[in-house]
Amino acid sequence: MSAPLTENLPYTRQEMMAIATGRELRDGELAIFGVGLSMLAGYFAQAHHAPNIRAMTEGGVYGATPVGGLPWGIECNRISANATSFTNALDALGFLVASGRCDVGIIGAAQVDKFGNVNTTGIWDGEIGDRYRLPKTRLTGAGGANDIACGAGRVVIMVTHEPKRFADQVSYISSPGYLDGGNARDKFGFVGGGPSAIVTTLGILRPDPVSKEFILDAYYAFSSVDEIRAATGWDLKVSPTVHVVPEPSPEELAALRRVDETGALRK
Amino acid sequence: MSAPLTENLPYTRQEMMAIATGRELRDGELAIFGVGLSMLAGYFAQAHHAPNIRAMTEGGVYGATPVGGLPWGIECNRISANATSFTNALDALGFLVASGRCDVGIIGAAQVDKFGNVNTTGIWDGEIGDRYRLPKTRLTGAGGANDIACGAGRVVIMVTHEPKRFADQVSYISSPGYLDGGNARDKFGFVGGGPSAIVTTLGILRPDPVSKEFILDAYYAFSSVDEIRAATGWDLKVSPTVHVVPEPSPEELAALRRVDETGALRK
Amino acid sequence: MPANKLIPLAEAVRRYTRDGIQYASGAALPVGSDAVVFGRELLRQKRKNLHAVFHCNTQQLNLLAGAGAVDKAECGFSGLEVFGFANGLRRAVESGQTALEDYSNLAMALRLLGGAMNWPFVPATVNIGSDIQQRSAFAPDEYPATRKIPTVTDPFSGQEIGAFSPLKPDVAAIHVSLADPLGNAIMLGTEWSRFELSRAAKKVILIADAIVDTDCMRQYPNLVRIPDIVVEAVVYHPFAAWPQSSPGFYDVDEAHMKLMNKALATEEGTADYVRDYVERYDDIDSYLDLIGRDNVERLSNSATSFLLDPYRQWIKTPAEIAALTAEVTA
Amino acid sequence: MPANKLIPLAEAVRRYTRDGIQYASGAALPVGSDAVVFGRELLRQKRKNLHAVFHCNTQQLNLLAGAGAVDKAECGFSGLEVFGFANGLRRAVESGQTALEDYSNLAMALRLLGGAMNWPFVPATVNIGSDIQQRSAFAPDEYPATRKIPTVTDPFSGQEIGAFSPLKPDVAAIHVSLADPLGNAIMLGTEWSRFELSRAAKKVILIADAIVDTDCMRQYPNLVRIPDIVVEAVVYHPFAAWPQSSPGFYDVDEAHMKLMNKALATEEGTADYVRDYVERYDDIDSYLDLIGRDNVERLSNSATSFLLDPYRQWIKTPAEIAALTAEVTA
Repeated sequence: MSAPLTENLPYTRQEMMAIATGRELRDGELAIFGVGLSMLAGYFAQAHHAPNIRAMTEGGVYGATPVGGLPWGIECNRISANATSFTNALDALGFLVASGRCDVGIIGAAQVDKFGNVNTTGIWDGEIGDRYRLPKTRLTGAGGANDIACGAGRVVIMVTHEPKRFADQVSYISSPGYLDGGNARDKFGFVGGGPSAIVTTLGILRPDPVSKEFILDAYYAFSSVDEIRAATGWDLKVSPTVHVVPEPSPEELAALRRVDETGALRK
Repeated sequence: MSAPLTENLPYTRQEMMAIATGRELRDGELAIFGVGLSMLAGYFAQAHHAPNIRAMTEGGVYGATPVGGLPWGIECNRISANATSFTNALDALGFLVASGRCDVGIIGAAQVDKFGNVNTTGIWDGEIGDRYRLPKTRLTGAGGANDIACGAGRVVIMVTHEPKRFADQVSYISSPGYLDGGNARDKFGFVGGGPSAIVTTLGILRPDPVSKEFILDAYYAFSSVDEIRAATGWDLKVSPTVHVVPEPSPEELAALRRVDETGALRK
Repeated sequence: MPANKLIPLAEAVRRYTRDGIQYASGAALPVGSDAVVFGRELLRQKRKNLHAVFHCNTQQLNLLAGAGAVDKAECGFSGLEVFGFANGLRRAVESGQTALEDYSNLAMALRLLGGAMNWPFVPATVNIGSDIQQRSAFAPDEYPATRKIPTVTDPFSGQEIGAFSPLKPDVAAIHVSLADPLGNAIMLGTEWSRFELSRAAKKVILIADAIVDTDCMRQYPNLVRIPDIVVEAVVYHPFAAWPQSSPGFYDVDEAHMKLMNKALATEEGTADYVRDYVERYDDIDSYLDLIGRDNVERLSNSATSFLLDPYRQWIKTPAEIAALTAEVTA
Repeated sequence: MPANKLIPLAEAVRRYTRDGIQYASGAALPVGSDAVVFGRELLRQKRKNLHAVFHCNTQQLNLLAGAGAVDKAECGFSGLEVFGFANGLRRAVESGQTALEDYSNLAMALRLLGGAMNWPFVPATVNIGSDIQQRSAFAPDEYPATRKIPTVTDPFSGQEIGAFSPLKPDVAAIHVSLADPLGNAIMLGTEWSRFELSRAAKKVILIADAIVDTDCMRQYPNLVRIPDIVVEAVVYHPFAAWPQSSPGFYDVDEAHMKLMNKALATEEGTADYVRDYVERYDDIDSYLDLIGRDNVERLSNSATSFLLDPYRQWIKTPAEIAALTAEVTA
């Protein structure tokens, strides 16, 4: 994790990212959160502006809110302690997510490309090529993110904004965004709508409605269009309506920090 | 139900049928019983010679033995009262039966034919014909018997021996036996072996190993080859080794009557 | 979606059902858990032309079909187990009033699984090769039927198997033992296919024999197989499955099972039954009076009663439930 | 199949595992329930060339792969959640020691479902269109891979979707919270895919944190998602998932999770870890000593402890369990 570069501000870049992500969620939605930061972003939304959000994890843990700080995993006792229902993976990822019932999912990325495709599988030196050779660095694989990317109504991708993470084309598509753009998803009949936003430590990217290429929609009070373009590995287009994201309100920060009890986002 | 015609014997025809059926089950087998007589036959086997039989119902009721008499259904409180596990239909009929894991199933029949195909769907006046017309008498449908007939290692069919029930060809195949005989099942890839016996109120029929036509294997102390042939709607062949089924032993009768607490088989 | 979803039975039927909908019962086979009382209310409100999806027939489908409210039905088993043939359904099928499409019991569960998964089809290794595949009551002129359980080629082996069509009923009324006001539910006894149905149906209404505090669900989260996030409404109704049984609560009412099925064998008997047992109560109290208070007590004295013991401390009183219900409907 | 199936851990590994088998762990994700202790015993008995089927990676796979015992692995998620990358598995994959075939988490659950159903294939509406479909570590020369997730044509719509290959592991060691001596089991916390796995695997061994009387199962039959009829053997082992967590019993041991994963990052560290934490105990008592009795007490003081309360009255003492185990192994 990058050290906070916002010493003069009352919040960290990661907190801004979590709050911006949380703002993407609406009250009453069925929402699935991954482990780590995306879970904090999701439960922040529930704590702040979406009290009736129906939060779930891919383990089939329902009705829970974390206790004692950021859970180590989506089945950690910190989230199992006050659940109203435990089922299983088929239920959560199949019946509720791949089916198209889930409104929104939050996923992370090691690498993302201009069509919102996500790589969490490995880093290769250059292209993989025709033979599937070993990765230089093996990552965690798709987990449930592929299922969320295929099935959820929309997907919010959270990622630290660094050039190496923003590639023109990911070396391995672990979780599909818009593939090679336009209507490419149609060929596979995905019931989910694809990524609606990439929320980063520097700003928010959203897809062009037709080409599905991600363009810069907004930056933060502490970032700028130029900084973001420099930190993006493709020639990032900028929306004509590009704007500053409102800073976290005191209420938002307070809610987030209640959820992030152990301060994971402030480290 | 036919009235017992064995007044001079210490058991009824239905009791003989249930005991003969129970003798088809071996200790330790995973066995599924339908409702009614087949359940009594199965639990008789458990009570008498197969204490470690792993009995299940298609509702996913495991580890239970009926209390208070013949259960009204496979989910009746009489069988739910002492179960060690309740799951569901997908588990019982899918994971355990259609998968091929279940060693043996006992099913009933309104009508059975010479290849062991079972009709429990309806009675038509003559053939149905090319159009699916309404049955004269609508019966209960296949229930789980089709799944058992397709998937169980072997199937024992229990049926009252009457000419109208033993047809050259059933009007509707609700649960497949050997279809039109020989290797006809292979075409459908059924993992189950098909019916190994038809146990009736008059005797026991078993399939010819090659043609799969059911032939008379044994009769009871109170019945005869001629009586059985007369009660069969096709020209029933008789095994060269046809023999008398041993009468119920006192231990068998006692065990059966403990299971059949309310005397359903004696009515 | 409000936090408290308790509404009266009549309101649930009024709000969530219409003529002609695909209506599913969430039941545990013909003798066990089923919200038979929901079917009574459908008749009280004159719902008709229903397309009934019942994993198995129950007294509810028997009654609805016998009373002429069902145009189409899909079932795995259409009898009443040891209680015999289902006379109301049988009469409706034999007269042509109800077109009954046959599947096996596993097939119905798999079709609900497929609906819950939103699969385009479900692999079928059963029902193939029999007349269940060849004959379709919904397309009687097709023989052999090609669209009911078509074949699909396994891409690994090249072998052909069958393909079931998934089910996604418009509304499911699912009988459960215990529900909290949020819509978390516990079933005692076999689930049959209620887990899959609760995810396959477009709208889910729970009919619970008892209402418990949400603390009960937090103590037993692994028992909560239907979580509130998939539930629209919760209806409290004791003896909701009567004359069928509900493990932990009450046994099957053998006499009424027989009386009811006998009545449904004829049009006249059905009209009498509707007059006497569908229209002749106004609320839960008069419904229990109709069953007979002695009878209620006798049936409640079940060999399965101990199954309910761990949860009794959280069961809400009728007064508490009435107050909660008033909150929602206010 | 004997009624009482309690055997010691070492005996279970000796009797049911061989080099080269397809071995599945029954776990609840990387931080939760998993019989990590079964993996330790596999190493103690020098099992190798394993084909590991792990719905998700856990510290067990991390250890087995890091120690060089795994030739092939299939996984949905190969990290350790907030504990980061799984260094042992990662090192084995990057060196080519372990071929790791990637799927998504739903895919793994569906493949177990397909194995349990004995389907030839499972419909796939996820994983298609991504490199999970196009790239195969088990057939690296095929690009795009055609046999990993081939396409299948939906006979209803004519559209193409994908097809997953079913999984039927040779042996599954499934971690459960409570088991009785017959092999009936209760899981507290998410099942993840243990229900499906218990039916897909050819042989199932339960590893239970506590042993209870069968009366517990009769009181809570709806919690018994793994019935004795599918189980070969029951192993009692407290802290079986350590350093992972077991809801109701103990929290994740954060310090050891980190220590272990750090050790597995190098060959030397792994050798040290095996020496110190795999080979350095002889029985349950010395295993708990190794964890540290204070640590055991601290981890047992979990916010989830109340989840175990309803079942405590049926939990058998170590002495009772030893007597029952002696019965079987005598």
